[in-house]
Amino acid sequence: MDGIDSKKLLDKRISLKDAIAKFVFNGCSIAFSGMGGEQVVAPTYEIIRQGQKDLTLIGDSPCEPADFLIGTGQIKRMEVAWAAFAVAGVSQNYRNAVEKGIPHEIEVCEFSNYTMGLRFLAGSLGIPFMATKSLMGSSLEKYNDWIKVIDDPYKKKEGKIALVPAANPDVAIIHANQADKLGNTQFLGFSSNAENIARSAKRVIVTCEEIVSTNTIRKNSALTAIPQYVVDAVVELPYGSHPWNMPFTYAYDLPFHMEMIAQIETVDGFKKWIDKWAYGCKDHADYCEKVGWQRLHKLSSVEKQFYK
Amino acid sequence: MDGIDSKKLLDKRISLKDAIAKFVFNGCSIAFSGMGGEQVVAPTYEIIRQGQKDLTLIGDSPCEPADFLIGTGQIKRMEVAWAAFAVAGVSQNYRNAVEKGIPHEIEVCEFSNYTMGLRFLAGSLGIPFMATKSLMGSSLEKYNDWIKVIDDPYKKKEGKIALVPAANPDVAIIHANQADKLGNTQFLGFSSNAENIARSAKRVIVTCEEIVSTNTIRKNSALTAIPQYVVDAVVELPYGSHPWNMPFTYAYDLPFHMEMIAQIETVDGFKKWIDKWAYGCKDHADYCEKVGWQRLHKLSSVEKQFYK
Amino acid sequence: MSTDCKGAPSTNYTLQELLVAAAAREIKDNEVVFVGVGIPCLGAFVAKFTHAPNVVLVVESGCIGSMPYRLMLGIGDNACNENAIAATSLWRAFSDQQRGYFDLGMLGGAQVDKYGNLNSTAIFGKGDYKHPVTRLPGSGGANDIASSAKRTLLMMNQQKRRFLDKVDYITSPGYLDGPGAREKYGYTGNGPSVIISNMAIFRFDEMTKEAYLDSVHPGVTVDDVKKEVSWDLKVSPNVKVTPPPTEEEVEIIHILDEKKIYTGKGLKELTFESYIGMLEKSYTTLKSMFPA
Amino acid sequence: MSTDCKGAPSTNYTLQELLVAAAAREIKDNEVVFVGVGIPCLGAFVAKFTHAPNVVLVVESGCIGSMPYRLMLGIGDNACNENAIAATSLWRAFSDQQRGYFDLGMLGGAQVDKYGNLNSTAIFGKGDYKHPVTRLPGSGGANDIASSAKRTLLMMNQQKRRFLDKVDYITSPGYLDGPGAREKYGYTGNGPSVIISNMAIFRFDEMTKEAYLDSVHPGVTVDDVKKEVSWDLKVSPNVKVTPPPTEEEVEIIHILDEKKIYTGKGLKELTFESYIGMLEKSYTTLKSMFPA
Repeated sequence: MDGIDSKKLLDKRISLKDAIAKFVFNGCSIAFSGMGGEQVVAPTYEIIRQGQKDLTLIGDSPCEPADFLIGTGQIKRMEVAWAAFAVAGVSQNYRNAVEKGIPHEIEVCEFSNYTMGLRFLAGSLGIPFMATKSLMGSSLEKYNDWIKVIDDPYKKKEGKIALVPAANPDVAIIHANQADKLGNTQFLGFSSNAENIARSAKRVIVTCEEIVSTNTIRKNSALTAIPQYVVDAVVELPYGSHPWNMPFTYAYDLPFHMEMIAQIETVDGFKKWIDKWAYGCKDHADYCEKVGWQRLHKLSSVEKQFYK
Repeated sequence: MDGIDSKKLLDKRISLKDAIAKFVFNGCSIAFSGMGGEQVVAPTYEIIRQGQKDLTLIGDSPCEPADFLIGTGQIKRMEVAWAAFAVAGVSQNYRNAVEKGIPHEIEVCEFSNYTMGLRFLAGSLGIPFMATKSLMGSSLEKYNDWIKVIDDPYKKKEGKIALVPAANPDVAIIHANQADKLGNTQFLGFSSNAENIARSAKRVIVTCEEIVSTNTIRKNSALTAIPQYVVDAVVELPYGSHPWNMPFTYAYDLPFHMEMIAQIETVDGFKKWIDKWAYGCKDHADYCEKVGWQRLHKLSSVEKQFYK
Repeated sequence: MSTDCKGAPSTNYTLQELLVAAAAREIKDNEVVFVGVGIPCLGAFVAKFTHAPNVVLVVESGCIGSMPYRLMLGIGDNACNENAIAATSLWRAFSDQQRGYFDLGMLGGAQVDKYGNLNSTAIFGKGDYKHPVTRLPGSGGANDIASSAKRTLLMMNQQKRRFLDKVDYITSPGYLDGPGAREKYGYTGNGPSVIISNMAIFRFDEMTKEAYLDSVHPGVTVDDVKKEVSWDLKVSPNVKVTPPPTEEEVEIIHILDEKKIYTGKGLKELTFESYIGMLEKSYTTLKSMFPA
Repeated sequence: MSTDCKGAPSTNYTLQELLVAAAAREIKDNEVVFVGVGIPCLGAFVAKFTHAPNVVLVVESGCIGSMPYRLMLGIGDNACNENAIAATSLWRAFSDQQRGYFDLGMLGGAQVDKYGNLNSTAIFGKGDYKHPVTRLPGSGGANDIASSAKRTLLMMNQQKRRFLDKVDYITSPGYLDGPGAREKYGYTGNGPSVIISNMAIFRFDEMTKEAYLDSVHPGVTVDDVKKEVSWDLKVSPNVKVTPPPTEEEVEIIHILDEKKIYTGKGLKELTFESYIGMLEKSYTTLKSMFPA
């Protein structure tokens, strides 16, 4: 990292390409926000274009970031709770890697969604662990040394509690509805674990549907999930979650997703998909062009009817 | 507690008198929300009227709830970080109790604002403790057995971390801007520790400036700090924080507070104050009448200019 | 143990619709229910439109009290935000569950055992955890729901290789190895209360914590079920036939899942145009059904 | 170590105004500052209106980036919400501090020692912790700020009985018993950087961690200060005179604290009418000073 503290910049706007080049490096640990919706898709394509290797993916339930970066061979290790595409289907690349070592074996360290959330919460608090009543007695505890079951020091009689360690990824990428150039970041709906994923990371890239004025932020201060002092870079990235949904902004493109899943079921099909949508697009605008602006616009307009 | 689960009621509206009578009992532990502003004042007067005894006060920085209930002899034990009246002055009743045993000695178990916040957070998570980097090496740790300093189980080399135990008060009283009859509770500004104080408690009384429709709640779902399933009773209590401020609703009545502090500096003066404002008012409406509705209205109208 | 179904039984329903209705009937009014996607989620909405109007639905992404004008297509779908009472965080929703506020959670898996332990992580086959024959998605929130929801509803495909004496991997704890095991860990929740399969409904014996056959779906026999269970299945002395969905329930299912995304093969047949049409229609229809 | 003060020095200022300006100069632009109430808080706002327009002020009640059109009368005053960048919770604000995001915290106390440890809990006198001669309010957030803000500013009354070799009770850790002590506990913050008293400014020696005299306020001698310190005070070889506030700083202080609530005896003289008048006037004046 260079000498300037990027968290103190008064204008953090930067291109997606530059943000990924600056903060995502070979061998880094990386976390992505999103829970189904609000998925960090466009930055995943950019990481594929740039080809950073040996990544440790730390996440709750990553979809494209897990499946794609496993498929391209960029992931070495995953600390996650789940990897698939929800209603659209399973993660064939995850299956290939674990079942057959294709394209190569990956280390898997498993938690649950909540306890990954607690790992990010602990990271965001600057403390080494968090206690939980989950995990105990299950096979997650059995197969994962990072889950420690201890005697509750405050209980007079026997009492057990599980501990999970803080997560502190080298870099987090957060996709949000809006942010200002200082990095103050707002979600218009749920935020899944985003506010803690950001704070747990050393470096934070916020991508957002729209860059807004700081005055807009101040007018809705209850919506600010991530304050400026957490953030290193801000990228305006409309439709950055496509084909996933973005609350209050555009609907889920389920038909697109179904087409994608059908195609990436085979190793060859996945290669073709990545050739077309990652390498075949010079940037996210090019991706949008290829999806079709009219289609994207339709997803926005159908979404807006729900808030009439 | 009776057999009906009050958290499941579809209409939790009740008078302040009935709420205090139902949920605050002799010997109970009790927590109040507020941090300077949003102070739980009117319910404190009602507890004085009803006279519940041997209370354990669990809080961060309680003002009237600590000072008054110590002065009336209703508090047996306090687990707090601070007790005073901020810019308005010190807590003479707290001083009297600790320095001279007037009206009687109280047990004091001290934490800091953050670590009380963490105790409520742990309580709200249903876990027995929370780790922190505060407290270690200070006299708080030295004089408080509930603060445990342990070896960090995740650190290979030497590493210390402090633990604080969860707080789980028998009852919490939360004063908020608005709530619906189901108990969905919203703050229009900061919420200090309210969302966790509520969740940490067995029973929760929400008092609010205004009861609103559930539709109003749904329209601003980001503002909901406490969902209905946490709450047992809802009391509409306009000016419930007076003389303290309520964000977006009324300004701090600092002159009233200065007059109060001057009077309650002596044991006799405190008795007179309580005679007039607690015993001398049959309820909170009576208190408002005595303060003067015109004065209260002025505090509201001057506040509103700030949001023009 | 399930809610009585009032209203005329449907004479024209599918198995999927029966499953939705069966899930719906596990929900009591005013309960707080942690919903996932698919059939059980559909069941929760059917409950909300029939006998449980005050049910509070919570999803993992952090929305509480959602009341969407469309089918929820995921736990992070925009639908989750719609008319929600609170839009908050994943960690907070799960924390509220761990604190004990959630009455019912809904789970599925690839394997279940007689104690209601679920596996959604890996089918070992001739391999092991690190080299399984089939790698599944993993816990997601399932372990947490199984640990902390007051009770859980399990939805399963009825196959001998899925109803096992012992699952390969316990993703989501049921009663673990039997009576007293959950208590040892001090879980917030009490464990599974029902398994709904495509052939039958199972409940758990209070003493032995073992799943027993409580009802068979219309047209299925007790022996049919026993053939698809690996352990020596206990059968209720008064085993019932699962009541079919009512006409009202079927009608609501048709409205909610117009394109049969969860209750048929609709997902595979979806075009962009038919999908947008579905969203547009759903808004109009559902808005008129929910009270303002 | 403090910011240079540009602009013409005032020739007509009070001691309180000098203290406000001294506090203001400890703040650099773009820093995140955890503010309390009183003189240091006023200092933070003076900094914002002069050399540090991009400073982010955070208060304990949970407001980040407040930009109020009035004097902040407490850490939970409505003023804190005004124009805030984020309205959140106490525990979150402090967590962000513990995570290492806050550059400066501001503290006061009844006793300080040479290692910058502060006591705001109890003066033992002939008694002890449980039976002190004077019970003080307690830590509030002070222990947390002292542990975790990157550096802290301490504001004290200069009296021999308050500047001690050892405080009765360490509410807020400074350098504890000297070099290496903070490191042992792995605090997030680096400890106190300055003590501003009504007579002088002290800084801390990087090697010994002991407070030394860095500057005396105009009209005060080094000996005057030494008389009001209990330990053998080290004095900087080039001890300075604290620069007076500039005319601009004094003017801003007059606007912000028009009724001299923090910088005079205004608190005791306040009437309801004069107080409301103060709020009304402040709104108009400050709104015009802050850029929209």
